[in-house]
Amino acid sequence: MNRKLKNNLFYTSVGVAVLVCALILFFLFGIIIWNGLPAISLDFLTNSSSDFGATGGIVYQIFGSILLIVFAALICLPIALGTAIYKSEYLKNETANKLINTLIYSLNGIPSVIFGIFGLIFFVNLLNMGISWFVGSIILSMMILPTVTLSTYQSINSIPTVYRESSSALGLNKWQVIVQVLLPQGFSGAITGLLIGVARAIGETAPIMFIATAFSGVKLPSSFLEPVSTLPTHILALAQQATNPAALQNAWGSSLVLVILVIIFSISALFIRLRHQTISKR
Amino acid sequence: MLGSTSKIGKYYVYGSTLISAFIVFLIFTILIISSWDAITTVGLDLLKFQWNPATGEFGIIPMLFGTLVVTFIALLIAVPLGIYTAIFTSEILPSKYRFIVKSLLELLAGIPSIIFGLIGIAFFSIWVQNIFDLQSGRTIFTAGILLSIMILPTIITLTDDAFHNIPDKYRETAKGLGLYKFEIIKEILLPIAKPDLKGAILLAFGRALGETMAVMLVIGSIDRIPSPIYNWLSPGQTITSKLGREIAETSFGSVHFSAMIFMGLLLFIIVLILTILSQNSLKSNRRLYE
Amino acid sequence: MAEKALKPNLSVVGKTQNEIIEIKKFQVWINENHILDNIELKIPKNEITCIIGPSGSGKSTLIRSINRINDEVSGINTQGEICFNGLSINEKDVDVAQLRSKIGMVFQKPCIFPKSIKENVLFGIQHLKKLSKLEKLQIAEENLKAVSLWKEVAHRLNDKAISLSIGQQQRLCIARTLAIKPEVILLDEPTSSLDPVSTRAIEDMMVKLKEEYTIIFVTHNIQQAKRIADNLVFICDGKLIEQGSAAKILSCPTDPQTKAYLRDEYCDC
Amino acid sequence: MAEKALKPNLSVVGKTQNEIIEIKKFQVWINENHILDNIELKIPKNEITCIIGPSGSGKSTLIRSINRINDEVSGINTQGEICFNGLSINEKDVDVAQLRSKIGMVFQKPCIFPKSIKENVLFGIQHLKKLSKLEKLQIAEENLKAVSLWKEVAHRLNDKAISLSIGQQQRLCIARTLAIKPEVILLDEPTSSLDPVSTRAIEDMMVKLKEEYTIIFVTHNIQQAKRIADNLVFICDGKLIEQGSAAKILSCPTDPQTKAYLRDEYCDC
Amino acid sequence: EKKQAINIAGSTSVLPIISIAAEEFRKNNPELNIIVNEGGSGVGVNQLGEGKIDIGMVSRDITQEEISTYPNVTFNPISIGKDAVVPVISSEIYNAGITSLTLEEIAKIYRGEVRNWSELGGPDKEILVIDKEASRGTRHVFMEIVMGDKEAIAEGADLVLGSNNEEQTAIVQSDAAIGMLSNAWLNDNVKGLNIKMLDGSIIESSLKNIIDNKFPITRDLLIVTNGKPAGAVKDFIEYLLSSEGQKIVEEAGYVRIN
Ligand SMILES: Nc1ncnc2c1ncn2[C@@H]1O[C@H](COP(=O)(O)OP(=O)(O)OP(=O)(O)O)[C@@H](O)[C@H]1O
Ligand SMILES: Nc1ncnc2c1ncn2[C@@H]1O[C@H](COP(=O)(O)OP(=O)(O)OP(=O)(O)O)[C@@H](O)[C@H]1O
Ligand SMILES: [Mg+2]
Ligand SMILES: [Mg+2]
Repeated sequence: MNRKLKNNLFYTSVGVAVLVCALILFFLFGIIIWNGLPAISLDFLTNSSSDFGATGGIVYQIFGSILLIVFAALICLPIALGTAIYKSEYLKNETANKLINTLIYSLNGIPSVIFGIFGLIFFVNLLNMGISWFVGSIILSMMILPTVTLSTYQSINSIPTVYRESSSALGLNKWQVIVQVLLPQGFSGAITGLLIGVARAIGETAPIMFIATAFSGVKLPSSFLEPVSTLPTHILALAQQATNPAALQNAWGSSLVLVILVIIFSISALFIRLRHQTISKR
Repeated sequence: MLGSTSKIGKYYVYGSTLISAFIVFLIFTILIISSWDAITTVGLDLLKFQWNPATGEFGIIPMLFGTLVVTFIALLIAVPLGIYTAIFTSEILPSKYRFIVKSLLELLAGIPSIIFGLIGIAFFSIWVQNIFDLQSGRTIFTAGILLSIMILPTIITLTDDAFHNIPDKYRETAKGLGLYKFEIIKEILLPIAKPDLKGAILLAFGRALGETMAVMLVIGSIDRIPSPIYNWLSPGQTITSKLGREIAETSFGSVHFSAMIFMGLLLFIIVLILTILSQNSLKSNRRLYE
Repeated sequence: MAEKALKPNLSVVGKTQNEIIEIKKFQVWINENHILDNIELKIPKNEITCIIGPSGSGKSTLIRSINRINDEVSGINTQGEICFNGLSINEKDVDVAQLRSKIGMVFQKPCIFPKSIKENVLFGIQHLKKLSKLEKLQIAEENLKAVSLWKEVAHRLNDKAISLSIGQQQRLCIARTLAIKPEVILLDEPTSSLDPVSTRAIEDMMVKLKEEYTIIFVTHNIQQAKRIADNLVFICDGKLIEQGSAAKILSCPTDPQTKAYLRDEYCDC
Repeated sequence: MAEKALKPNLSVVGKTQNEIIEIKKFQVWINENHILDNIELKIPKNEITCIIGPSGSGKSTLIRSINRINDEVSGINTQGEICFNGLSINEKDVDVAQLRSKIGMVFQKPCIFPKSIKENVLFGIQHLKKLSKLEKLQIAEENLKAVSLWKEVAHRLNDKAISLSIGQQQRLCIARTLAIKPEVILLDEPTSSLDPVSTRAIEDMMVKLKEEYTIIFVTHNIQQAKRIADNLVFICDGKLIEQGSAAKILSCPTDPQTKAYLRDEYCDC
Repeated sequence: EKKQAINIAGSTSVLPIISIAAEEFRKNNPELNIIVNEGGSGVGVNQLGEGKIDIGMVSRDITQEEISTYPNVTFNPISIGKDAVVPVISSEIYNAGITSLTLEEIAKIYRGEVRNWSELGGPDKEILVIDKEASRGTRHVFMEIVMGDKEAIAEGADLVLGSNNEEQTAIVQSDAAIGMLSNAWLNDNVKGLNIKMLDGSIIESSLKNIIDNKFPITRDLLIVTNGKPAGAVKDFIEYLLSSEGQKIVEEAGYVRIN
């Protein structure tokens, strides 16, 4: 009976935790939608911004944000997958494993503003690449690298040994085992990591505002070495400096659009994950 | 031909790992070079309590203190909340809803930190101000709460994955022995998932340490250790909020700039030390389940 | 029909006519597949009931239903009733954990926990009662001896159980279930990975145990059924084909399907 | 000593004296535990060699060494040599993937991939050669028939393989290994979860297959060994106790340990 | 073919003016591209020094250090407008009767010597003293005039904030706050204090007083070029200083020069 009571208590506390999370979720989204929705219109989504954000729309900001993040994901994914596979399948040495862990976690602990400064010193000043969206993508990919790597590693590493043994007994070489058996499974983890990473990176201002973005005056970039406008830097500028209430309203509208972008990413990832076959746990 | 794909694959994973490692070393090197000025000219005076660039005082202790306290509060709230919620999504919720609920919660991670900051100012700081009857709700505590919400999705989703990766046979077998769900979770799932949980918490810790915009807007930005020291309902400063507020205005190459970078380096080192300390539980390279 | 076959047999054996488990019109679907079709079955107390049948016929599904382990399989749908000591187990308010501690189960694939050998044996029981250190050791020894694993592991009780061979793991799983002292023990091919000596030891133990427990034993080894079964249940393709006293069915099965299935084994001996 | 016992026997059987696998002074330690001790063994081509022995004696460890699956077990240490077609397999420059495609293996615990039934059968072979769609279907059918699973799954080849019962899974695993057409097939208790009918079908197939393949078969079922083995190897506690013609060992084992082990089974039949 | 472009970056407080002006200017010069970015005064000076931009926006003085870092660059600051920094208080305090203070009284509050509004004849409420980031141009002028040193430390500060919007929000949220704001951000909830001069006269923080240079706390909004501007850059700066450009300055809430 005592055990049963404990069990019920446990269920209750789980319920409370879920309730709190749900409340937080709905509260935050409620506020963003409540404040942002009035600003949204077709014009807002298809026009360029003018009058310090008070009129016009945010089409180039949306484009810039997507461009930055898509390239960041493209740059990050292969490196993260490779590192995760190495860590899970090739690395035997305990010391080396610790070293890699340390590297990955400490990369994760670098504040985003430091990434910005690093980008400024290294890419813009040392390599003289100028203010360019591509540098921004590189910096963002560095930022999300640890999350994606660890999440991929976790799901590859949790595949039971029998699967590796069974497939190598069928004559698959190590790389085929990785591609055929481990990667499909690790894929789901990579998506999770990428999603958290991308969701984080798309809203970042500090790392890109010195090296990759412009507030106004840019449209679609025609090369890798031009700045773009992005949603978070736009929001930041408006929220900090706009006196016009219309501009502040548009800042909320931009936030809503940013969140919707993340939602779209999540939903597509959801479909990828649902379609994806994972090793059953039966 | 078979051999060659294996070889290319091997080069690829070695290469990726080298790139990852190189990135960290590169950043580390740049941080050290950029903060060298401060280390040599200010030296031990960095460990003082006064920060005033005009008079050449660069004491970082208040910022360090704020960073640690804010992160502590954030973890204190987010870790239990996140783990309990992850238990719900992976162990209690029917699996067909799991992805949906999980994806919903992951959306929390998609709220940009500047928005968190604005909401923090408009609501959380007002609540704190009213509940505790303070002069101002921009406090260390408020920043901690805000930060806990920001790291919540990381903890939830990684913990959920860790639980989900545990084969069902453990649950079935434990059930077959007449255990209640909470016993199964406590005795089987948590121990098995522990290395991954530590990893998730460490990741969240890193994110909490490095979060800039939201914290900057709600913490009050006073370079001061609260008095008494446990009065976390007073404004303070974290390293990141300091960086966020000041770095763009400093002139590169100055001692001021260098001292700022030194604080970034310090965060890096804190995470480094913590990772090394928790290494013993992170060596999950050994696979648990046969 | 099935009941008729069972009852006379029971009275012949001279046991009380006490059915501990009664399965009534039980049906199972998984994702539209009809896995079990209209099962009617009574399990007498303190006897060994063997369930035999071809691979994939639904044996595991049936016994997994008896302690409601199947509950959480996705896409599962059941109909009918299973009674334990006269009470339906499918009611909402049944405490499943308690039910399962009374109806212990050994699974087809051995699954040991990432803990030491000793902790694995004690895993279930120590949640049911408080145990002193001495009692723990006693229980571990007693049950490991019962599955004849004691000699092999006595010197390394605190080693990780994962390092045992598969057969050793399987015996460990049996010991773990015995330790919780359930009323009914469900065993799903518990000796599939065991050598004859250990198999025999387990069989002997089962025969001893039926004084106190009721045993339901899934096996594909008809030799084994012959050695230990009091009652036999033959399942084929989700249907209960024949049930009754083991002696009777093995010597003269009435159903042609049973005959065909048993013949193949018998011509061998 | 072991060699002496083997050679005369081989000539008696009248086969060419062609040993496809030769194990010389082979030892295995895992984390300081001495698992296999000084194994000397020759496996003749185109015959079935059964390995028997109590649970935990090291049978799996031995056959897992033959195709180097054990390589990546942590803490393992080996000594001695295993030769396949006269070449040592433990050399650094051996292409293990190729080796394993020549020495196929079926594991003790069935492990199927999260793919369809058909994809599971083709999983190995399609990496070794390019197959047309028709060939794929042919190979799947042929090998599923060989393990007598075709009838049960023919209508749902594209279903997830995970939904099969354990016995079905085990047969699927055998089919998958047959599909790669190795020279040697290692089977680790492949029929442990099978009913007698499917077991018999597999055994028949093994006997047929030995025309083309060399088969090493670990079993704890002495009946089974009796039915199919040409040669028998008895392992106990990591040591090779006796080896030789199956007929000879089963009828008059020389070693007292073997006698004791076999007796228990024999008194039953 | 690449379009001609002017790159501008730097202080966020000058950003709105330049951004809108660039937009207007391009209407008459569509072939010219003007890329404007934020980043802060430091970024403005550095990127100008590195030659990455043509115009830097700066809301503080250029330091000696910066000048010596870039010996090849002649920093040429140009004022494009004026900004009055007004001490502001919560409307509750204003309505309770405190409508003007002397500079010395304000200094005492910031030095932490006066901690309660009652000491100044107001309600019995502790003062929430809101300071600004040390590097902000707004603070430099404010401290210069009020405390006599542009980098003076405000011992009494309870909060340090950055942008005008942040400061404005904080003052609205409190009922006992004092802070400093550009006059563009004043409204009913955020009242500008009138300054009581030493001779007893009271100077309102009205636009007229600021234009007439009567209000004591003002600063220049600066842009910086490397040497004398030329070409398109020169045209743009001329536009900024023209009456059209000055109208934009006014619309952004600042004060036109001359
Ligand atoms: N990874 C390991 N670490 C430590 N000991 C191990 C490990 N793997 C196997 N052993 C031990 O080696 C011995 C032989 O194991 P193996 O699996 O080869 O036995 P087996 O003959 O196949 O038994 P079974 O018939 O039960 O499968 C056992 O005593 C086992 O406990
Ligand atoms: N989750 C599932 N989804 C779909 N079909 C399933 C599922 N589980 C079992 N089945 C099917 O139900 C049938 C009965 O399965 P069950 O595991 O009960 O067989 P079994 O008699 O225990 O066989 P074995 O002796 O091989 O273990 C099989 O045909 C199997 O394919
Ligand atoms: Mg079964
Ligand atoms: Mg084995």
